[in-house]
Amino acid sequence: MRILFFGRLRDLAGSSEVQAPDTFETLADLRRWLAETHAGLEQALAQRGVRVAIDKAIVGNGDVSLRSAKEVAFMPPMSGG
Amino acid sequence: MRILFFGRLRDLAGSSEVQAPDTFETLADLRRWLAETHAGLEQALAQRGVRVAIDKAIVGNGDVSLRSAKEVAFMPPMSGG
Amino acid sequence: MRPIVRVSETAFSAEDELRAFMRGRDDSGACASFVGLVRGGEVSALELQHYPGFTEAEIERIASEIAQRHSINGLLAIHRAGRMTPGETIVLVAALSAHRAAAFKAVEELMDWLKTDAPFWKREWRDGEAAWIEPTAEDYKRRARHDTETA
Amino acid sequence: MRPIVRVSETAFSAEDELRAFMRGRDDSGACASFVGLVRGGEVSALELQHYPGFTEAEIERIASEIAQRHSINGLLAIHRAGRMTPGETIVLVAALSAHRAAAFKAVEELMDWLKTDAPFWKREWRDGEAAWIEPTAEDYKRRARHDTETA
Repeated sequence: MRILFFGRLRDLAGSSEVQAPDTFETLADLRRWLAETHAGLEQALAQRGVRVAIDKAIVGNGDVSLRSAKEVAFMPPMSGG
Repeated sequence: MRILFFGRLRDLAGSSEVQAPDTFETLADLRRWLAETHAGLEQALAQRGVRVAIDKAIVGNGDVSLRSAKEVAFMPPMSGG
Repeated sequence: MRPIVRVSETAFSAEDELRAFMRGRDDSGACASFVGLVRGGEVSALELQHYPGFTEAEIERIASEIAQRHSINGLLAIHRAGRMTPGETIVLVAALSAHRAAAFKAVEELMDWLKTDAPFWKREWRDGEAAWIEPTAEDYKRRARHDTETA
Repeated sequence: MRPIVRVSETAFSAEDELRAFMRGRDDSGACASFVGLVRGGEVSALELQHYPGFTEAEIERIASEIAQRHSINGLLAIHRAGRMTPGETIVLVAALSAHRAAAFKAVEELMDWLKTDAPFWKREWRDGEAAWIEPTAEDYKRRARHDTETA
């Protein structure tokens, strides 16, 4: 599964995209894995205003299934153009 | 002195420009001369909304001196662009 | 800032004019513009008469007022005269400013004035018949809303 | 009417795009447009990140709503991404309509949305220091005024 980062999160992750195992059941599982593999990203991902899109569709605040997800994007507040 | 016509007045005058004698003292004199030389123009020139410019400056409703005037323009209501 | 004003008896390219107008203007982040085209349909042709010298001076006078009112860094108005057919460009207005709201306002106000009060005399051909046109009631209403000074 | 939306990683010519957009469109007498340029001064460069596929889809969704609301016959939005320096074009928005008021409204509303809520992440360089940018309070106020639906 592709994990994408934008803006400040990209700087913290150290890259625009990482490859994650396809075995995570839920978004919470993925967050735990990211916290382990990318120091400093855990807090930033939990900040107010960070939105998540699964396969290019924005998802809500609660935990969400990642079954059959191919792409998860973490987006800090959008700045506009 | 050059006399210029625009829009509907140009059609009625039969041309965009006529040459008038330089001897008229006032606008009223010019209007009388135009009425004699251009049948059908007298009424049209007196219609509401027709404005007059002397040497490219709009003049009021009353009679006006034509001394040293080089160009008199008769303008029907402007249509905009 | 002196507005750039031109009345053109021949066709002009709105895009070429816009390119020249914006070149090197990185003092202004915003360029709003408007292009008017002769619409197709019932009207087969239109003719605009202008009063050379007088028409340009009147447009420049109003454009200067508008530019000052809205802190505009550059204001361009090119208007066609003569006979035009559908698809031809009648008018281009463009405004440069630091802020887009000001640029939009300037273009809209100058367009409203041009469409109702600019010294042009317009004739349209429909079904081979020519008729002189006067401003519409809607045009006057828009003008009143902007409270634009007029000649 | 489906809006034309593009995010370009490289420089584009607003005038060439506008020319192509207006060609043959004598169904619409009015074309309002806006060009945003990178301003010179304190900012030496800016970078816009976008999310390919997602960003275009979001712009197209909002553009479609706006086009429908204002009876727009054609709506164009081209936005730069990547690194830009002063004088470069960031954005072009253009709207074709039978009436100029509708065309102006559509361009203004789409610009307001693009400047505040479009999925871009912006970084500016001042004095060699880069900083991420968020929307200004003024941007949010303008948006509220138009009552534009947002994502």
